[in-house]
Amino acid sequence: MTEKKFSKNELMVVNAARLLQDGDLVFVGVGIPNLACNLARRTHAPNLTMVYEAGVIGAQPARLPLSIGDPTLVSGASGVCSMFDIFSFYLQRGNVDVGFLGGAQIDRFCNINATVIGEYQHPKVRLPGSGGSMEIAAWANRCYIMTPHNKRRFPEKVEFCTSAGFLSGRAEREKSGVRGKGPQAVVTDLAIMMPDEDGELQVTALHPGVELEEVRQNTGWEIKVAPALERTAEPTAEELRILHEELDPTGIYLS
Amino acid sequence: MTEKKFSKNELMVVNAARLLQDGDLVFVGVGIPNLACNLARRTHAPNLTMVYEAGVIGAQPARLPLSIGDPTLVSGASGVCSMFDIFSFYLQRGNVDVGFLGGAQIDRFCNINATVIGEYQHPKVRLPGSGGSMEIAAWANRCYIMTPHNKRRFPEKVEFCTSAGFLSGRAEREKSGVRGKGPQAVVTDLAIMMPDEDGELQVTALHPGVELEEVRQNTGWEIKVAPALERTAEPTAEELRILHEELDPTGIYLS
Amino acid sequence: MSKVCSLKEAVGEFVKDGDLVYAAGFTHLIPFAVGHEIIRQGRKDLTLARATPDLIYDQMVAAGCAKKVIFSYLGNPGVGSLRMVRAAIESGELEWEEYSHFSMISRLTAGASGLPFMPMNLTAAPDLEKVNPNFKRVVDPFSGKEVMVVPPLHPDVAIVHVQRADMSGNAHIWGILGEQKEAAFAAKKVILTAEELVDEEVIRSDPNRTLIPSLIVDAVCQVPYCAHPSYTQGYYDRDNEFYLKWDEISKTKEGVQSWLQEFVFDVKDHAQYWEKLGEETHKRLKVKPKFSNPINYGEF
Amino acid sequence: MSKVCSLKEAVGEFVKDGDLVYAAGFTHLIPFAVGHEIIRQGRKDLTLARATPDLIYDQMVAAGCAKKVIFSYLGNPGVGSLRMVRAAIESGELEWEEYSHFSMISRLTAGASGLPFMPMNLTAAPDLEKVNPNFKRVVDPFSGKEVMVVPPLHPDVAIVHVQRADMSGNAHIWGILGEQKEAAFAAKKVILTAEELVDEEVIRSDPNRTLIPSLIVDAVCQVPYCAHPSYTQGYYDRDNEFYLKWDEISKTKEGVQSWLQEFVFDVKDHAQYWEKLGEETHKRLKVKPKFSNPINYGEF
Repeated sequence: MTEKKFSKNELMVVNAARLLQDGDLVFVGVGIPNLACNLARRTHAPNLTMVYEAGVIGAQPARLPLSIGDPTLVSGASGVCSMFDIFSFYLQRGNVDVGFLGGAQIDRFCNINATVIGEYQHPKVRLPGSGGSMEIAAWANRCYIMTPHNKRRFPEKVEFCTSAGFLSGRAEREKSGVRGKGPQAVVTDLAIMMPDEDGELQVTALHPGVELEEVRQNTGWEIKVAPALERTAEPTAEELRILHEELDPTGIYLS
Repeated sequence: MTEKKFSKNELMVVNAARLLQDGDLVFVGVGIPNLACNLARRTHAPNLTMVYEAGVIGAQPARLPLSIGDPTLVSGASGVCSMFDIFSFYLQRGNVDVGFLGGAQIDRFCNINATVIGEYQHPKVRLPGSGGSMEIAAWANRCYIMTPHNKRRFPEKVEFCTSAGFLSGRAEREKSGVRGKGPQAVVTDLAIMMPDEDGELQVTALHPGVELEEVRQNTGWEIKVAPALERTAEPTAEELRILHEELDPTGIYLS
Repeated sequence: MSKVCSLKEAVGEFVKDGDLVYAAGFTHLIPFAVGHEIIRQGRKDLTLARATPDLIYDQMVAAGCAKKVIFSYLGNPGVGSLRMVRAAIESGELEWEEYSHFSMISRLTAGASGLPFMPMNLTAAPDLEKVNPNFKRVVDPFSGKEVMVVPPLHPDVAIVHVQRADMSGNAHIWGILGEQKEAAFAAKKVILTAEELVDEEVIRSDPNRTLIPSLIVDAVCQVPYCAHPSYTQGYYDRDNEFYLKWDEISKTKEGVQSWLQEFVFDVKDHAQYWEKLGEETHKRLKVKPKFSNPINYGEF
Repeated sequence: MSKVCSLKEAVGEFVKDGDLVYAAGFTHLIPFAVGHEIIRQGRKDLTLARATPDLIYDQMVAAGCAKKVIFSYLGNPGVGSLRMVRAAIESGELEWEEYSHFSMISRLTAGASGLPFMPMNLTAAPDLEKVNPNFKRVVDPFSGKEVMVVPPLHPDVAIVHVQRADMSGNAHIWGILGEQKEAAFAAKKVILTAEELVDEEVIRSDPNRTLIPSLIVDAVCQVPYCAHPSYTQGYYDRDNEFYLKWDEISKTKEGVQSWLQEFVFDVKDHAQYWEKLGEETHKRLKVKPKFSNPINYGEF
């Protein structure tokens, strides 16, 4: 593996942030998705609104939130509602532009397993489970997945489908009638992968200093490569300054 | 018609109040049901809780409320919730002990018409309609009906069943599976009528100075009479004092 | 992002002939000023939905704005009949679609939730279900028993009056909440009127009080006394005298027409309408303040 | 009518072996003190339901109170795995029933509403529906399309922690509301714990803030710092250090047992537990006040 100038999380956060649009309403979790949203708000997307599954709307965290229900999300927020309301009036109604997803396994068609390794009734590894991801993956207009890149995380097919990507292909998801357009990109520490017209992931961009071969070695199937393979721009000094000085000064997520 | 010592509304309010129990949670409308509840609270039922369909819980009106959403119901109340919550979490859930009902027509089996006189699509008289009464009649544990007594109001069968009494008889209501026990009594300015084991109304008590014949003449069918026909106690001086001095000093409902 | 504009602009841009309009507010916060502006702008063929049409729709129907009403209680609250709507229905000039309060609110809740229907338990009352095909039955797969279901209601525009809002449309509402939130989330467009426009910091000082988020708001208009003759909790009282007076005015079409001429067509906006009501009325509807105990959110 | 009693009395009277318990609170207001009292009183065979079992159920499972868990996210929020529950599931010692957040909350909402089911739109995720028979399908009679439905959840007892309540159980809650209201209305019994018991007038000064009505409350217990290591908005901060520390403690059963011995069995109540945490922790979790702008209800 070649020597890297940037940390895995720096690359994931910066590149995920760049995928967010000004004005997006983002259903966000804590950790690196939260960093990506706050970075986007401080750079190209000042009108991005952060919504948390705990029922917080328009959070303006004064410190780095350490849990999905951190009190800093509430003080100074523009609104707070019940969990039922956030899932029904916001997410199910179609008011959420972007959802962030993660999981132990992401497969060739962006399906996610966050539930179990091994047999469901006799799990080898019992994972946390869906939380809100089953609904987010189905009903948010766009979804992004952030995850470190290795074979274990990218099997050809997930052992348990906790939240729907494109199932066996884009046609099957469309047939299902769910309102959301599904995963738009998977941002890893090596590359950005996007679903093609069939919903199958293909490498569309490599991060600085990453070779395609490295991505192939760390993906559990014969990964497709986009005809015009791009290279992501290096994190800028300003992006890194905001991350390290403003958003995560103690290096909780970026150390 | 014999000379009366008490007004129609005095008789209805006082006798309805006496039917309420301490601790009852009452789903109450404005007008004379509101007076009956407040009279009961000031006499034998200090722990009676008043809930209004507008979403007000534990109202302590400082003045006589003149509409179902009067601001005096809110200031000093113990709680306010949405209309959806009051109908689902309180009424449909089974948390309401008593509901008050009224209407243009009440029939032999306590079914109520508050919707239309004549054909529904080409109404002779278009009445206000259900409001909350369709649900109150079905889901409150007990219901009471207050209405002036005359033939027009008491037909043998309602032209439109806005809210369910006992339908064609108690058996049919029970078969329907609705949770509430239905109407318990009809309090008029002449008498109190209660459903028998078949759900058919029978006169159980006459107000002071009222003859049975008068009730018969003012009821649209051959009204049954309870084996032990009683006579209601006269409104007491204290009941009348509370009504006229505390609850309706300007005589809006009791003039 | 500011969505502030005049009520005239908001109605001009967001209320079209033929729209399904839901003017929210159960007795409380009824946006009369918006109804009057819609009348002034001469909108036609509207479908007017409200649990309680109240005087606002009686006036709009009398002014010829409506082809249909959707309601669950058709009365002059605390007074009696809603004469104009009633007469139009009895004479066959006006279409109507009828619900009970809970089934009406359930339609909004389904709409606000993005659901194809909301279930409610059976009520054993047979006739409303017979005359309105929007009541259907579904079998509960767990118990095998039937429930009633109603479809979502998605107004083209919802009109919501609030005590205070910021320029982007985040709104605090207190007192009776009625169906304000459900109507706003169910609708395609939302016109928000507010007694006061406040700094965003006032809203953010109490996020639990925010019932309507800017996300779903299209226009924000500052309209003091917007709800008269209805009321705004803490700001002015309900004008019960007017509700009684309307019962007299609306006994004849002429009475209503001359009232509309004087109080709607001959005034340029709601400020002038309020002025016209006069000192005595202003004094009569004034409210002594009574404040809530503040709460501590903590500096997190 | 006062329902005030000690937490010991409340748990003694309202939590029975074999009960389905729902300790409400999504990250916020988690009633740890009640979990600890249940452990001290040695309850057995409980079914523990929570969207996020969190450390409170990790501790109760480790203490042997549970035969089953019902959940929608089985993690140590912001840290990682919930080791005790996870180990008990992997070893086959603990039964479980699993949902997504929205289907879990929908079960409570159906229970709170007296409905036989709540509908939710399809999610296209096939597997959870396959392993949990409480997900069923119903055809929408309006569109002919399918929706998913879940049955009501009716806990034997719901435990709800709040900022302030009066002696009869009317409670004000602010900050994250989670599923507090739905859990309380869905349950057969409700134990309410409050940071502060306040005069009824404080509650009545802001009725819109009342999330839980006395009507459904069976016991009211004043338990300051009840939610530690979770938090209470405006009263004390979340003890994130402890959430991290628990990840270490719970690496071994012995670690957990000795923690339980020291912080649950060897203390007589939550006051002693809080005292035992020590000055440094108290100082670290202290919160600077930040008050809401009061609102005017008006003297009506």
